[in-house]
Amino acid sequence: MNLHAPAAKIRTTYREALRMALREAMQRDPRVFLMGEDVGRYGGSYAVSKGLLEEFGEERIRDTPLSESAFVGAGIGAAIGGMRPIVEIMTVNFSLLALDQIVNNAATLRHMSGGQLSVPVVIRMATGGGRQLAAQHSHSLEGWYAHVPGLRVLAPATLEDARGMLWTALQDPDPVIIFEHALLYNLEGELDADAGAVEIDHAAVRRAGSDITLITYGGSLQKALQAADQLAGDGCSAEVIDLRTLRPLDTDTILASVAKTHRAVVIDEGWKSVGLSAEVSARIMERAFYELDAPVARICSREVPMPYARHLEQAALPQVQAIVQAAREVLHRA
Amino acid sequence: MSLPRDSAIALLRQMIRIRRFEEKCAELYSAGKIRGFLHLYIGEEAVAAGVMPALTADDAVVATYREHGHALARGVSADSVMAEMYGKQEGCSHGHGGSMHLFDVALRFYGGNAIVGGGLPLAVGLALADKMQERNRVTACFFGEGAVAEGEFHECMNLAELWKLPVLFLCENNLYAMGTALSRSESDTDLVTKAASYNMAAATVDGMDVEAVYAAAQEATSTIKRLSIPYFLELRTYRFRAHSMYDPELYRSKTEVEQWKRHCPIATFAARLKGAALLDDTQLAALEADVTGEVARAEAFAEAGTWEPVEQLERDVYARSIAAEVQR
Amino acid sequence: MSADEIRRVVLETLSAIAPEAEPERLAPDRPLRDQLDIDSYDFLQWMVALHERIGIDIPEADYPRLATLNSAIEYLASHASASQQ
Amino acid sequence: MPLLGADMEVGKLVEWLVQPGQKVKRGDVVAVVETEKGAVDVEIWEDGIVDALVVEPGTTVPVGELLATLRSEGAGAPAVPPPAARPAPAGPAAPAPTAVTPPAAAAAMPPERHKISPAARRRAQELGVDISQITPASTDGIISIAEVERAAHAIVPPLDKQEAMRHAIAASMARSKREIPHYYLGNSIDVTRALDWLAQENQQRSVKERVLFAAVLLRAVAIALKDVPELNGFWVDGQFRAALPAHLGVGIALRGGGLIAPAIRNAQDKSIAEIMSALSDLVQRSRSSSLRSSELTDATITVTNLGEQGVETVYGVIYPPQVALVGFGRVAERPWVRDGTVQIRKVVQATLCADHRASVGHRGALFLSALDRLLQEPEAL
Repeated sequence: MNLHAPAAKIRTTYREALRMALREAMQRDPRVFLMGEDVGRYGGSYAVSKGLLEEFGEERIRDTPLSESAFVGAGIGAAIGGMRPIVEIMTVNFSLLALDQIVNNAATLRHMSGGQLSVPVVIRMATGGGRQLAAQHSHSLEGWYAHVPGLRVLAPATLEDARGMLWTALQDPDPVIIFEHALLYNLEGELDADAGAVEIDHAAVRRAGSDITLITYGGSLQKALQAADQLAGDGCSAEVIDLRTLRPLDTDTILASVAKTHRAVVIDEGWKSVGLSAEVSARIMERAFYELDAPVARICSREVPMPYARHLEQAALPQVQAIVQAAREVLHRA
Repeated sequence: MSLPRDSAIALLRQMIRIRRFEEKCAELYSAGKIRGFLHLYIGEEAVAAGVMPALTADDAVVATYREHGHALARGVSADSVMAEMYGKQEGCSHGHGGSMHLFDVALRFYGGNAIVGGGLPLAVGLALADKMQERNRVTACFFGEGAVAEGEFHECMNLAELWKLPVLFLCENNLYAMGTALSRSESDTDLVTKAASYNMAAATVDGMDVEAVYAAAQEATSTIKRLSIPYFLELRTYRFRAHSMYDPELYRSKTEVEQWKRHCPIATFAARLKGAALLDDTQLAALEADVTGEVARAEAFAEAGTWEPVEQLERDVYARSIAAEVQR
Repeated sequence: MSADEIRRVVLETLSAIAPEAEPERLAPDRPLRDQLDIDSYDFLQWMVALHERIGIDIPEADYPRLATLNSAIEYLASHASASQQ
Repeated sequence: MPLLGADMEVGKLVEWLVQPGQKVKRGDVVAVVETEKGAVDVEIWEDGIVDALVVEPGTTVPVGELLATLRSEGAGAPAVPPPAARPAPAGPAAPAPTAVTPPAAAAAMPPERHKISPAARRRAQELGVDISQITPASTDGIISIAEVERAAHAIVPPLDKQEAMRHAIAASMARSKREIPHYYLGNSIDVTRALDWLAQENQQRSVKERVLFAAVLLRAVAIALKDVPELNGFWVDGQFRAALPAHLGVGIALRGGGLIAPAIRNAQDKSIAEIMSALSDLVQRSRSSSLRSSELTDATITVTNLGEQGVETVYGVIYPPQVALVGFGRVAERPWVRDGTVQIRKVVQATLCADHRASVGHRGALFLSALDRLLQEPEAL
């Protein structure tokens, strides 16, 4: 966060903030280059890299063949070779083809080589459902990646984080995965004109409260904030925590909030079983057990392959009403 | 014999060194000192011994889980490789990697990789970095003919040729991918034709003839550096022992193994040197004694090695010690 | 008003004045002022409460006859029937 | 028996390929062993002469078990020990498995164990609340923090508030003793006429309008102060400041310990009945801790009546910044000489402790005798 005098604000979008971050990184560090499917001539499947090919040329804005394992692996190899690649995997759904390179090479090389190798690569991918793209194109698998030692996993949910996380991630000598929820690209809002790099080690309290803590990340933040508004309506003060980093989890911020409110609901678009929400809940139970006035509730996607039909997809995804209902139950006011 | 005497003797010594080291590993494995998986290079020594001299110190090497010979030929000390086999922290990967993950970044030896084909994208990436930073050097990528069946092989060959990356694809075709003969896994067993489908410069060579391997490797590396293009080199060879310790080798006949043993790269090359009066029995015996001493010292070094304290378990997971936070 | 009802009223009014005490475990024949932490002000409040619940206006002179639980019940039982005639 | 695979623990000897006395050299295959994956050739790593075949074909032995012995070419007895008998497990000795105590059997559930949240259980301990007494009000039958706190409030003022009060009293008492040079005077007063007068008055009044003797005493004090004004006021910044009105601080004991002395304002202008109702109101509100803070600090003098507790004489401590404290003991029947004869009279010990910086004993004595005189004509109060 930039703490100096309040700068002038600009009205922009999450997508624009990402592009600003990309341009800044490319301008500041010649080792930085962008590689991925349709990032160059097509301008990016979510138009994040539109215009960058014209500005930086084909050498540094590289369209790749549809060979996720090869070009993600090549990104990892180039990082070892002294570059600072930004690899864009169109969506987390296609990252399954590159999992071997990410988990068995990127995450593992430092430790397996006895500390000799650094892999300073940043891998960006869109994530999440809600656009009727059906099961194969609507996955939320942040939890898989947050499970792997050796990776850092980020989830920018605000314009400020979209603008500021990339540069800090590029300075990290270890591989960083950045998940951008597909529904956030069009998010509009205000951003400091001189907004820049932000820290990536801590969660953020997006809304202070005293009766209950809503813990979430990425695409679910807006829903958690809307739920908090509704709860305020019937006299319940909800605190909203934006995790920002999914690995490592900023456990201290979570525990400090639960120690204050004594109640927690975790909102995670991934599936509930063996999910990220399970990890957050387990840590609260392990280290704030005596602060709990009710079991931690979890609001996740229903455990089905995401259906195509709109009404089914909306029923499968975590919604504001479900968050509010869960909060009421946790508050013994159902 | 077109080689000067000392470089020929060096090639022979390197092959004997690898052979004796691998035999000692087999012995230590059956004694329980080396655990887990162990893939020996006995029979294929000519490939590593022949290719490495064609690379400069500035070039890079990416190998597979059958990489003891490559590591030794590249210059990783026998001591540190054996200590790594024992899992001691004096090992070249600090005891974290073991037989399949030998690393020495100072020698630009970017390790073994236990996933068939897993190393290819890394090699392509290293070459991409070299190209983008305008460094004229080669990344040599060793893999077995089994990897040819992996999607990664085709993706990498295409990408390397598409972006004209300085990669030397070295396919050690030892006819068996674990328990499956090549003819039962590839529609076209003439692997060098694979390269043609990507318009990639390619050649094939007798992987049992260290002199031929050395010549072919020099041709490949000079072409790469001159034209800044990738190059595919198939080396036909044969492993005399099981895929790993131990498989019952039901997939091939003993007679076939004996036939190939008659082409033993060490025996044939030693005979050729004697024939050219470049080597006599006493010199050969001296070579053997010297190598046996080196291997014995490596074993003693590994035995004397120390275990990494468990408290350092989470070291080297991340550069900064945020790992502790993750576990807390 | 039966003796039991009077007993219940006495105990309820006593516990209202001295909530921390357990009226059920009061010794019936020992003076209440020894068992409960009540001063003359509390006693007066008890009288007011009994007046409201049972409708008897206990004169100061009769205060000693409500010194113990049993004597209080006895006194109230006899006066209650009297006041209802 | 050599280790022949990553997860091999035992092996079955299928057949020997050599006999005792046969010469062997490093690398020769000497036996065949059956593993899960199938039959595997076993090599010898030493040159030598086979000495004795210890294990019979067909037997299964653990890895490292002795299979055969070898002797070097020259010697008779086996010179070269076979490879290490039992391979030391590679890697540091596995830490002794920590004794995994079976999870303590969940404490036998007491029959009517209430479901209670951990935070509520901890809060109950803090407030000394017995959770088995709480019947959960919430629909899901679980005791929450809120219910524990409600239960705690019903019984005793919140601990911390009471704690704070005790703390404040202790501090002011200590200061009083440190700073105020107390002097003490006592006097026995015959209050028979006052009590008789009161009994008659109360006969015509219903329970609600009845007056306690304490109100009579307070009224007498208020009037007596007119004769000795230097007992009614404050010692501030090294000098006495007289208070015109008499706001009488009345010592009220709180349930569960603690004492406060809220003031009956302008007692000098109030009738006994008015003082009684003011007193009743003060006791009521102080016990439900709903006094105004000004009431606690207005008193210009304090009167404490500990007669109830059977105390005869009260030697009190002045509440700073006041300069006097009047104490009354219990009413007791005493032999009393009156008009030359000894009679039984109801007598009370009245005491005065005063700040010698503001008044002198002589003036204090005047106050007590005024008190005595006034109590002999109760109807005039």
